[in-house]
Amino acid sequence: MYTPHTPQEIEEMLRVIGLKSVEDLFDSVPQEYRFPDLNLPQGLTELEIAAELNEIAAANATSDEFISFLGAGAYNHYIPAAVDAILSRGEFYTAYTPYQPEVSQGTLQAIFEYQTLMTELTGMDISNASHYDGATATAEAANLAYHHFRGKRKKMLVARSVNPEYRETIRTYMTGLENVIVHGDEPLNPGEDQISKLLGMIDKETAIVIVQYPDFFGRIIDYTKVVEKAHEFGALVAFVFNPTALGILKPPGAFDADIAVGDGQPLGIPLSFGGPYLGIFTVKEQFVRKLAGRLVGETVDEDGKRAYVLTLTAREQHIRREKSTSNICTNQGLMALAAAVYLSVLGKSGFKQVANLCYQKAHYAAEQLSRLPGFEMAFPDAPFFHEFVLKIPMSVKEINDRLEEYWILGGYDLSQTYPEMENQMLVAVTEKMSKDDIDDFVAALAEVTHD
Amino acid sequence: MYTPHTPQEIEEMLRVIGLKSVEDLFDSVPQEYRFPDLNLPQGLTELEIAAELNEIAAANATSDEFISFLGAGAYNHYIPAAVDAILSRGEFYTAYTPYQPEVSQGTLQAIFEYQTLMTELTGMDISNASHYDGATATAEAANLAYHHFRGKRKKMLVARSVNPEYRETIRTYMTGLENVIVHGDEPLNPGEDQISKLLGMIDKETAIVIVQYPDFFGRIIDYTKVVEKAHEFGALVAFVFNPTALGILKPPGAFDADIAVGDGQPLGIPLSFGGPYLGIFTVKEQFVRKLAGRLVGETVDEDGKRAYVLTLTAREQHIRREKSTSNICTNQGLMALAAAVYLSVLGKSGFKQVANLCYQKAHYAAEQLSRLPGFEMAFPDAPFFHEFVLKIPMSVKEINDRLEEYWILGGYDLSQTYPEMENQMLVAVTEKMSKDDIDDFVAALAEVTHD
Amino acid sequence: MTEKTIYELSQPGRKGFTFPASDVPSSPLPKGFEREAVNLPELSELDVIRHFTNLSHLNHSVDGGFYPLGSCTMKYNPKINEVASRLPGFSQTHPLQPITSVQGNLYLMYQLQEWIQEISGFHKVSLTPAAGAHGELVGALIIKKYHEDNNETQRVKILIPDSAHGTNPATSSMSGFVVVPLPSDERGNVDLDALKSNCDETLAGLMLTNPNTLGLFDENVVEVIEMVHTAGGLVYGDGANLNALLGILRPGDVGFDIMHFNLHKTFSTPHGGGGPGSGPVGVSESLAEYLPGPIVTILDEGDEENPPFYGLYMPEKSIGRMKAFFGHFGVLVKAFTYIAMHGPDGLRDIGVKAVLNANYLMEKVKKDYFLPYDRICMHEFVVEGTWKDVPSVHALDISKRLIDYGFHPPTNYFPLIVHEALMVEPTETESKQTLDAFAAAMKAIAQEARENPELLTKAPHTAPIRRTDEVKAARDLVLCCWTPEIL
Amino acid sequence: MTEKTIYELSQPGRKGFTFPASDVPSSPLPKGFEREAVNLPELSELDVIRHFTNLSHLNHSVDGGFYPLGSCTMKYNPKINEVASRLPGFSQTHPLQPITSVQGNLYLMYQLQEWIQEISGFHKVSLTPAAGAHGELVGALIIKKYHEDNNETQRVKILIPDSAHGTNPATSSMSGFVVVPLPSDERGNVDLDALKSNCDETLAGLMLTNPNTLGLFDENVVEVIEMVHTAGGLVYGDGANLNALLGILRPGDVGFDIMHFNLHKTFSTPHGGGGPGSGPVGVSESLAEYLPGPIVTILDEGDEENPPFYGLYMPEKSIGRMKAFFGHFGVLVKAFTYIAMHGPDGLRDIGVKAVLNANYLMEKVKKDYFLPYDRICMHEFVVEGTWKDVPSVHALDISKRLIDYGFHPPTNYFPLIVHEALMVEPTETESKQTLDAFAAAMKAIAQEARENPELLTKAPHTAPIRRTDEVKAARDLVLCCWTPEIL
Repeated sequence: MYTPHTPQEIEEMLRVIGLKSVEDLFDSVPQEYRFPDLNLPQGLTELEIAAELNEIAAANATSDEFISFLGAGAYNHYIPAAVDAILSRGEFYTAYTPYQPEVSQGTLQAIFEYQTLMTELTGMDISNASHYDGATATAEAANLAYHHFRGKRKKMLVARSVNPEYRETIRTYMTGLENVIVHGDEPLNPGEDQISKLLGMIDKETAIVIVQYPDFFGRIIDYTKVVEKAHEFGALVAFVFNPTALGILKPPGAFDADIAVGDGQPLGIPLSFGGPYLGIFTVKEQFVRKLAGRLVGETVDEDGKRAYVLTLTAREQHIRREKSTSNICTNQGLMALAAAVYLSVLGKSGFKQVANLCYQKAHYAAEQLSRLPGFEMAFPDAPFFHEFVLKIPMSVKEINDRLEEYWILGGYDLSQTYPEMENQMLVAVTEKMSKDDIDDFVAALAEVTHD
Repeated sequence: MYTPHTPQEIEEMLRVIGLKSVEDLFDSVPQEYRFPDLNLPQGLTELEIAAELNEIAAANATSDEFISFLGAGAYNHYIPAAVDAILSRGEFYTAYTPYQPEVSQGTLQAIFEYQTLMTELTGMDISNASHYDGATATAEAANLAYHHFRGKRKKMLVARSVNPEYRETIRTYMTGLENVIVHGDEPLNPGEDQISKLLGMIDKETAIVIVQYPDFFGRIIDYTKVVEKAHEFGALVAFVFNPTALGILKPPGAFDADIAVGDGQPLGIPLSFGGPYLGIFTVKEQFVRKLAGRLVGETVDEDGKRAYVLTLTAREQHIRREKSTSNICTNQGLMALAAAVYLSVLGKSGFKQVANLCYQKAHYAAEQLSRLPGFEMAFPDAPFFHEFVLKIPMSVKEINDRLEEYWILGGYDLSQTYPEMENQMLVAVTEKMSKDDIDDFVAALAEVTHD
Repeated sequence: MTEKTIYELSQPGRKGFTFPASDVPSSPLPKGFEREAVNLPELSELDVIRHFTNLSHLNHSVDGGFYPLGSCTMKYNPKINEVASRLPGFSQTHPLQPITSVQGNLYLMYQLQEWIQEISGFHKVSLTPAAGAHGELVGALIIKKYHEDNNETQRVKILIPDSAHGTNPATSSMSGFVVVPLPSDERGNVDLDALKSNCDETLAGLMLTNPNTLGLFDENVVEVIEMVHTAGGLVYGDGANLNALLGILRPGDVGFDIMHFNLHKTFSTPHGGGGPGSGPVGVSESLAEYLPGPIVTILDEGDEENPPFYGLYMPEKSIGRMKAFFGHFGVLVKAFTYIAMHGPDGLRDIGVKAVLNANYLMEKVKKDYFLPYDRICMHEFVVEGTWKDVPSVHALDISKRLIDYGFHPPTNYFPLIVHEALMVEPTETESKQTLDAFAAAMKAIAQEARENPELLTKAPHTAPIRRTDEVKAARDLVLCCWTPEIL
Repeated sequence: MTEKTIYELSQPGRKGFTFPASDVPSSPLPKGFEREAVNLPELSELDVIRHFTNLSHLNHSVDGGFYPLGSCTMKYNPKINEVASRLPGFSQTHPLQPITSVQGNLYLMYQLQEWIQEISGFHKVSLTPAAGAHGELVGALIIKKYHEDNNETQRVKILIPDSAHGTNPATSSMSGFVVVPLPSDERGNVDLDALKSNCDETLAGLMLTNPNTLGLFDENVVEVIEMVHTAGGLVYGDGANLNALLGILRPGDVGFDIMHFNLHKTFSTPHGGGGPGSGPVGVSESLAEYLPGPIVTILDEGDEENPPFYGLYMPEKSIGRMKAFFGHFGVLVKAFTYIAMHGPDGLRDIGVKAVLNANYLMEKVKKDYFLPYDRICMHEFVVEGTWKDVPSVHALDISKRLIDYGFHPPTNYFPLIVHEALMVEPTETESKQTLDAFAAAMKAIAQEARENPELLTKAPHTAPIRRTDEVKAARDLVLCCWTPEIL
């Protein structure tokens, strides 16, 4: 299909090698297993696969056809056309990790700019060149804390209001480390408060406290006391943040967070059924030699001209091998580029505007929805960003099934991951939604719950 | 929207110019007409226009959703993904006519290659850098003939089987020239044959004979005698060709045509509701100084390195001004690039294959359709390429209206442009259609005519 | 840096693309029409992509740098335009589909017609012309047909100022007119005396570029048009320079009868390395029925529940078809997008900033280059590209030296009425920083011309190639990968 | 050639993008959480496009030229892949939509699971890992959990040949294992004696790269796996070099227990300048329930009228989630497209041609460069990048000089067991002409090394920059556009 060899060329090449047939190239492969018959459909031409892909894709419902109130870690934002215009340039997407700086300045400078943008966004000192996604970045934060304390502090405290899939990922990552305990995220007792609970658990065994901001329920919580107490006990604090929210909210750096991680998907990356997304990983300066993943640094070339290189590579696994603290060896290069282009296009004013629009529209939606009979806000006193929890008069699944007739994808069913939250829907609203869309949602909910 | 000026910059710029306000820049514009209020909707943001465009586009039925048997000058071929990957490169589409060869070698070499591909395709000696579309290329052929005879031969013979819109375009172009008569394309009398009719009309007043190959009805006609007789009387002959057909058919050059023109849309250019397409214009060597439009030639730079330039520019309107024979000053650059990439990707074997598939599937369709009760081939003895005329038992409009329920766009209603061809449908079949699609069409026609 | 041609890269037997095998019974090919496979190159997809990617790197482009090519309006082409025209709902529609199935397309075209009418002040617009020159031809043919219909076939004379675009004379003669050039006066306006002496019963019309190719707005435009009208002639406006007038002046308001619009200049559709353009034409009410078609119209106004129903018509006295189908629809989609995003305020902002940029740059450049018409310009300006004290240096040398500074050269040697002309059009999308950098380069070059003129006369030094032998190109005519022996 | 940074290009007050004004009543922002606008650059869309377009020109890429970076499988990325993943039906789906509304996505993932299982010979595949190293981590954690479930917690030792990929040791220690390196024998195979001596009750497993990083197929692979299994260990296969085995050998057939697959190498999804990758993991039947999830399964087989109904499940003893959601879906779409287009014959063709190209190139290069393991290689080979008679020249100098010839350098200094290693992987999509040109450059460089070593040691001469000061980069740590003062 994409092999260019003509029969004549194959002959010539075999003659140079000194073999009679291409089969002879594989003499070292055990004969009984050599050249298996693969039970796969015969290859399709481009015309055929294009038609088939169209058919498969058409079997999905999309956020362009439906009004979608799903968030819970992935958000339906508008992506300026300029972003994909850059991402679809072969010079970027068909290059590899910039090992050779002389012919990789494009990628290197773009990532350097990404790092700068991330530090500005988060108020942190240092950003790496990115991780796989928000969940793995969060797990790497726990990993960093483990190694920071040379394995001596085994307790990782995680708030229950951290994205459940992130918490699962932390647990998976921690299984490789000896006797690490991940907790703090058990269901709250009636009347118990998350912050108080965490405060009560922080001690000198605690390596890190991980909180989310805004939290998984969309709430904007002041973690000042958590940070203070953690630091008092020498523990680290990681914020899991939503990058759009930082357009209008005080950043993790301002809370004196040690680590701030998040998923960069809202920064110009399509929903794409969950990936590829972008793991943002930023730290205070003191952890620069401890964070995993690539770092791009500025230097000069032999003529003294400004140039960029991968730096502090001595931390990485191909040099340190078994002594390195993480095995990550790529970053999420193209996605980091997407975020850099997105933030550059929106700029200072555009980014503030999108954050504010999300906030305003979500608040309008909350206001309208909570007026419906049988509906109420689960956390009526908590400030929130662009997502909020709605208590509804029947199961979320049932409501969502009915909403499909209205070309609406309802919010996330919290009972899937929080058994204690039956009949509670996590509703996300972005700048893509108009007042009419929200009003339609309200009207549809009124209808389906009235029946 | 896309103006980068900050208020401060505007101040600084005005100060340099020595004006107080931007309004002062327009003092030479008559005051009573200056700064009109435009009654237009307020500007939309990118987010809004993107949504609106999606809505507008959704109000159309597309050849992806429907099986379409429309051709008649525009064809639904598969376009390899590689074509748009190249066309969407800013270096190509945001450049202009390559006036400065030192910084335009990309465009220049691509057009040079396009010219080469067109001469190979047509069997002609010379191709220009392209015209607007097939219709204007055909009109420029008549224009060339007029000037070739220094205006002394006024008769332009055009076969009725040339695309009706092309014939109209020729007539429009010829209104600027003194006393030119365009004819030959009147309806045929019963029993009259197009070739014989043309042969009877060629005389020493004839500047050019224009025929189509395959003709508008899809027929493959041997124009040998027309060419012979025309040349006998010193007249020129132009072939209007379909480029896909030349993948398997003897080219215009082999018929000793003087000019071969056609629309390059089938070569990797989307249907796009009729444009932009590509006017292919090729000639025998002797007309090289007479053809309109750009030409790219090979030369060397000061270091002796191969280089490409626009050449024979002395023919063009910006130098010859009123003495030039055409006012065309651009070519259809990006579309010529599309054709060059398309033919390069398909290559020798792929292009033959697509032509053959069109031919085979059209013949299968004709075979099946003509078996339907009340249906018959209008020209049962004529060989055809990928389009054919079907006589049907009711009006084409009526049938096509009913076919929409089957997600089928029926063939072209010939009565729209050939009043003598009531109840005759021009059916086009391309490689994109499967046997199943054709069978569905046959079955649908059987149903709708059975009712 | 020399890139092989696709034929030099070709290898016999290599296949880059395959179609599905035929799924229908085989039919024999027609006898007597057989041909060998066309001699196309044999390449892999990688060969093709690498070849054209590398070729693309040899181009200067707006996406890569400043492109101050006078009269070409090389403004930024917003990326949303590209998304717009590629929406399958647009790109996958056949031009002969039943109009019921393409109401989206027709709505878009109708709106665009209405908007261009409103922006330009003309009564009716046809979107069919394929490019500016094509629109010009429409204009000239309308003038011709109009006079014929009025039995004034003696009107054979078209006046064209010496500051007009180069296509105007060619268009006129293509339409069977006699061309009479009009001189400019010392302010760059049409010389009124010369005009007056040509206002007789043989006058068919005037083709006026305003702002003209000096970048100057004709201060007597109302009077000029009045004179032509009084003499029974029509005034054609060359819309190539419309960018300067957006929201500033509607040409229809001051009496122009006909005008074409370059969507690829004014309305940001990309130039594509020389096309596709798009050149809709607007006319005054009395000429509306002469327009080429088809034109989109409302067949049924609709009501509160139903949108209007759109269709196509051919004007009654139409000069006829100018091409197949309905114009460059894909280009129209981009222009629609651009106008919709700008609205009235955004459009005026374009005009204002285009003129601001030109005047700012002119002010800086004129310190080192002679500006023959020193007054406020519109969207572009023209300076002389030579100095008396350095006679060996020409406009072309300055242009080529600009390439070394990373800029595309201005238009050279046009308009003809300026000695060694350099015609600079910055457009509104360029920033002050870019203009400053260009002005600094121009200043540096002026100094280099005195200190080391070879830097200019041998330039460019850093481009993919050096200057080309254009005489050889025209003499040894090699127009395809192999020169046919007959040449 | 130095391109300013986006912050250097920024101008206070410039706006490149605007959102619609709010259409809802205003709510006050929460007290105590206010911030100033983030200090982002202020640029026009043109600024941004021009900046990143110009940056792109500073990159070498597969689309621009040969990229023989060993072990990275820089093959051509078909353009249809890019179209595929951008179809709105894929790109606009939210991962938490009801499964009824994403049956297309689930079908595609299910097929891809099945196909990778069939291609590799493993029983069950999970698509969730985000990259090769991420898949490796999955493998190591599965080994750990498997032994724990069998109450064999004393199995703490992972054997890693010295010809393995660099990530393997890091992965093992991240998973809490003790790493024991295994030497290679003189043919580049795993040293069987060394292996045997480590086959004890503390053995958790072996991480075997086969073909290894010398590009050699381990001739004793069946015996090696047998020995590990007998000792109670599991064998992890590093799938980074799977390209050489497509249609040639199914690793599952020879007894590998676990393997990850780099879709961005073997299955042509682009590398993206360092990601996103995708690293699905396959396992043998006994390990199927340890896989990370979610995994796609058929919930209802369907019948003649109804297609199967797909859903997601978490394996019973799963090591857990490795990331949010279901893997790099957009990348999976590309791999699906690629496999569907190739079928069994096309896949074998990839393996055959990858190996043919490597051997052909090795044969040509070894005339001038010492080849330490001189036997038929698989998809890549490793030569020494130095000569005794020119001690001043190192592998790095040869690499940098190749840049002047238009080629990306091979992998340098890896594997560690070859002195001054140059690791060359041509991939199957490169033509003989390209291999010949590369071999000619290598030959020319070998000659230059003798005649004018400075050409090498000072290389590159034609790249956008010269060699960089990496010591300064690490010492003066500047990791963002301005160095925080605290550093």
